[in-house]
Amino acid sequence: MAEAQIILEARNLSKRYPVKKTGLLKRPSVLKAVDDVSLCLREGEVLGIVGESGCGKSTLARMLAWLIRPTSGSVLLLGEDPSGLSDKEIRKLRRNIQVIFQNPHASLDPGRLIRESLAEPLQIHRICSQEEAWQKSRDLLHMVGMDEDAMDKYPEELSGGQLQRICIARALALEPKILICDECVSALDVSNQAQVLNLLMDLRKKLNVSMVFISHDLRVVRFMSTRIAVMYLGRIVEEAGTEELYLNAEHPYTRALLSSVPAANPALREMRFRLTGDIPSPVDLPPGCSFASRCPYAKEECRQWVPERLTIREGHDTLCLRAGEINWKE
Amino acid sequence: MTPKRNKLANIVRAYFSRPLNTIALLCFILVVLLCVFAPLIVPENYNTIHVNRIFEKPSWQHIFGRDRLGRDYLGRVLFGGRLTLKVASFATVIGFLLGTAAGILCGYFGNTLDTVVMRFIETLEAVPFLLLVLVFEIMLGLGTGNYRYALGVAMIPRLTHFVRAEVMKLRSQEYIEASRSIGCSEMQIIFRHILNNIFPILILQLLRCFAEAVLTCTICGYLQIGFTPPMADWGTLVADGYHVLRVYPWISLLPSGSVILTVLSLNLIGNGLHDALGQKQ
Amino acid sequence: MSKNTENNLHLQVKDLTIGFRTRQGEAEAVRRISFQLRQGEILGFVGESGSGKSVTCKSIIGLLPENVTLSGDILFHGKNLLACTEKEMEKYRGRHISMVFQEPMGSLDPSFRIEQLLQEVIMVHDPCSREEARRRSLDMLKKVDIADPVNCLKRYPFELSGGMQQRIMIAMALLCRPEILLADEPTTALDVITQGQILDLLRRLNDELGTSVILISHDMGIVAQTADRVAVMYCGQIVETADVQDLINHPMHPYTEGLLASLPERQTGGEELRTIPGTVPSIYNIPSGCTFHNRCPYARSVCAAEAPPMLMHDGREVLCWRHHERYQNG
Amino acid sequence: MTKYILKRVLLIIPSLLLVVLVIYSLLTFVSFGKPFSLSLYRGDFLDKIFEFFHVQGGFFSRYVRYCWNVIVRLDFGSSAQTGMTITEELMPRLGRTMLLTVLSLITAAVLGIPLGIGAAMNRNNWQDNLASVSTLLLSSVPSYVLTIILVLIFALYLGVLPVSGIENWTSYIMPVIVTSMGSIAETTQITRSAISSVMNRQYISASKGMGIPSRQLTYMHILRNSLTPIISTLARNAAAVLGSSLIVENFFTIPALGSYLIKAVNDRNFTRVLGCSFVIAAALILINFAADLVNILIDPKLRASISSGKAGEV
Repeated sequence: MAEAQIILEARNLSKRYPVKKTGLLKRPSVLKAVDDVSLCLREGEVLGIVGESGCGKSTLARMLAWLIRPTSGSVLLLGEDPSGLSDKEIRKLRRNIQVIFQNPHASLDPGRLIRESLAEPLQIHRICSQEEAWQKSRDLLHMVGMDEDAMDKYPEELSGGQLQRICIARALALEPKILICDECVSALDVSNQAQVLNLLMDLRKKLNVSMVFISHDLRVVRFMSTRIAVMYLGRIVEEAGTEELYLNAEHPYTRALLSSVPAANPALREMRFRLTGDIPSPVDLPPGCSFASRCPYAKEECRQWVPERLTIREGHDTLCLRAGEINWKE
Repeated sequence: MTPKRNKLANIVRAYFSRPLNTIALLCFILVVLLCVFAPLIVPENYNTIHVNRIFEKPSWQHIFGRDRLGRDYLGRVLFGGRLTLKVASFATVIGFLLGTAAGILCGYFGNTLDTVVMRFIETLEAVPFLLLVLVFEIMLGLGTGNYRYALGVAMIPRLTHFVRAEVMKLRSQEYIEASRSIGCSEMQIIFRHILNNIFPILILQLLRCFAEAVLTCTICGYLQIGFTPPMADWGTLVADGYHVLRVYPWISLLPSGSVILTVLSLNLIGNGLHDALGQKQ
Repeated sequence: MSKNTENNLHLQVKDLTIGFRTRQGEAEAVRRISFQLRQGEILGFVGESGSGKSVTCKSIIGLLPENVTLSGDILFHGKNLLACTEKEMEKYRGRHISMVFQEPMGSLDPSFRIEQLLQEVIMVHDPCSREEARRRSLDMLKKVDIADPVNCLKRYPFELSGGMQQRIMIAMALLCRPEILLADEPTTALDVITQGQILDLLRRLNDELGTSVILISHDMGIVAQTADRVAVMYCGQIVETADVQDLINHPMHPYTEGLLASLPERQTGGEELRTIPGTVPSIYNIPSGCTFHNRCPYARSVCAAEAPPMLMHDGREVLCWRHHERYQNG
Repeated sequence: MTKYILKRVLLIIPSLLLVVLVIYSLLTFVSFGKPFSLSLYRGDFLDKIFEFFHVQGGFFSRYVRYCWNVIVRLDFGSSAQTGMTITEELMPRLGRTMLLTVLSLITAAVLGIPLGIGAAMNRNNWQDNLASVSTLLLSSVPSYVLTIILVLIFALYLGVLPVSGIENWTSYIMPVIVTSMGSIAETTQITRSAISSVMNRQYISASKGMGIPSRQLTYMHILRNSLTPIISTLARNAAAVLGSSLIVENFFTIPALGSYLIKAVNDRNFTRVLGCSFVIAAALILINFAADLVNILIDPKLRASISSGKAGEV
């Protein structure tokens, strides 16, 4: 099928936070939350981003949604570069990209009724009158499988699963082209999680919304995404199609992630190897590959050279100097 | 769980669930009404002096009796209350508005603005309240209670710290970021989401500051700084009675009683509201 | 296969009921549950939030708040713990039963150094000289794979990572070789890789020290991968207990079936997850009869009318009418 | 660590100068521009600088001269009436005010903390209710009414304590009681909330789970951890206690900074007002600095964050 059109592209995105060090002389060291990340999201695709907490995936998500201005690099939404625009124009364009957050109980204003929260996006952008807004809210509730009596309730009266559905409904109020889900099922129980995931799947098909799905749980990311990018300490260390990544991952970190996912049935547990030690502090990263300190396959050059992005197979990039030459059996 | 119609009705119902709170509120309203309608209640003009009837005991015509110049004491106490409440409420309004505005600006926008305003607030805190009153008194002359401005300014640091902490707590909540992702501007977020969520707590703080203001205002009255006789608020009346304490104790005790009554009822209302809010959150 | 002989049971819980007195009135978080913990066995408790698994665990070690009413009995080597006074319980805690919590960051007292914390536990249970205590602490820290134990002793808890603090909690809990270790969601707040390391550590310590473990988690994968036997809890009741392999391969209770089916790892991309309809009922209005009947695909009239008795069948227990007839006459 | 303390010490000077600048400009503005009688020494190192910049007696140069004299030579100028230099007048009075403040702080701590601990330990029994009732009452009764009640009882009827003045130590008893009343209520409240917030922290139930007996748990863990918030709030409360002692002095006519300031303002002697405000502001800032210092010494987390450079907002 023809190559789908790229609707969201990130070019060499990075975000640095200065951290004060003792002593006035020493140059303040820098926390590289996101370090030179390039991604692209095609129409109708779901890009999964997986990584441990603190690897910068939430910062990346907020930069993709223009909630934070990047230190360097740019984000193109439908070919539009926001850096040139004023805040007002950015808010206008924000209709096309919406974010769903992790904690449903905290994503809705506790002081307002559900109907007010749902109608707010329509009022902000003055899309329709008050009555139409109430009617639209009711349709949105039906679309996410909830009945109308939730309209006149406060967030504290509903369960986590129901609240997350309302957040999804609110995000869809402006008919966005891109939906960014930042750990949106991590705070839910297993049954709620399954219901919300199914809802996202069929909304994707019905409304042809492309998504960026971010989570620390590889099982959920695998279920939702068509392509997966693995992040470690602010860098994308590997990116590939879902099955491609699962079957022959190239980067040792991805392998470690895959093998430490708790799987109910033993079949999935065979490629088992464990890392030692903890994540190094992200403030002043060691030279060379940031994963070298924990990687069982690290060689001398891994500690000197910073690895470059390398395309091993079509659509499969990795950031490892020894890509392709490690045999995983030993 | 009973469906709650709206938050405000909830708080009010929770507040009046305890009889103590209702009594406190009624007490406060009674005091305010008495002071406001003092001219109607008082039998004669409180300033007319009756040299021959000084220190008359409280009797039926003159419930509070007469003071050292034979003036009707009920009138003096009520008009004293009027002055105290007027000055205290004026000061609370100034302090409250400035303090809240500074708190919201610092709490929400953070870093540069935050450090500058907080440094200024800290220097303000270093100036003792007494000095503030005296400086304002010199500046605006001894007029009718000019120390109300001092009272208001002295209240700002405490309020700013409180509001700043609350706003910073709210600012980190996800629904603020969610509304920003919908396209709300910073001002819209502040008015739609931050203000209406901290509103109940602000009212609570307003009550606490008002109680504090009444107390401090009577202290200035007692020390006779801030205004000149014959104007007298509750504090001054208590000071007048100090010299004749042993013989006519009621001259001091009656105004003190009214101060305690007012401040106690305000504090009780505050505690009641605090519990009512507690249950809701 | 159950790990060892019947006779040496560490813990026998019979008809345990835990009720809470709250503003909204009386509510039973746990209703007449019974289970056994054999010597050296890892018993997994799995269930969604609100199912009462964590409250059960706290009742064993007596850490429940005042507004709680307890009935039934918890026999530890024949001694009923519920009948113990606070003084007697203090001797059991840390000496025979100890507990590890979910939030590693909040479980260690921030005003003391690690050495002081470990030493305090030793001095409370079997006082010895400071050198002896230090030697035992160091030995225990090595056992829980802490890289540089000597340096770690001098540090304050807030200077350590989540994974490190959880290891120290485990070390502290096992210092006096207790018979039972209660682990309440020990890895939920940790990253995937650290989580794998901690679960391996628990298994290794269980083999090495013979401490039997009660592992509580909402994640079926974790329990399936680590536990020997699993008890599934729903709405304050144990609905099914079985060896882990039997439970995974052919679950008997519909709720267990639903839980396993809605795990994202089961489906590859594309089709929907089988979900359990409805939401977990709150303990203030528990459905009549079998508490799962309103969400159960196999529900029959008897299920709504009457609560099913617990059915024992070759080492497995299940609380469901469906199996009653088949095994009753079969 | 010492770098941080040094930095804070250096910070005191500018904030002190800023406070005095505020007061100085207010006073000059108040006297409608005409420079009030500031009899200051001339002909010293500063004059050479002024000549160099050929600065005349403008507003700012007089302010700089005043500060220079005060900080370098501790000379607050001399007041016209008594001829004594203000410094001699101020120092004994500063001593009395500080004595009153310190005594009140100690009383507040000694009485407030145990009351707070008792209230927090056994929730809603008599101690808890006593604490909340007393807090409510103490914060509703103005200090001068307390004075009257104490004077009525101890001075008039029992005749035990002197009504005013500072002949001997007994005359300090009543002022200390009145000043510390307000902060006793606050200390109890702070202690109670600090302890109860520590009590339901997770590491307390974790330690209990390790078998640590309740007595040891209370003293080693609960009190140790609630000490930091209690002391830091108490220290921050010190500035308020100084403020109230300035006021209470006048109730008992103790010749200290408070009454001195009021008298100086009434007879419009601005040199005294400026000198007095300078001393009070210095005292307040030093107390706040001491409070921060105490705060840092007790709390290991704060100490660590400062030594590692992330000097968070104290």
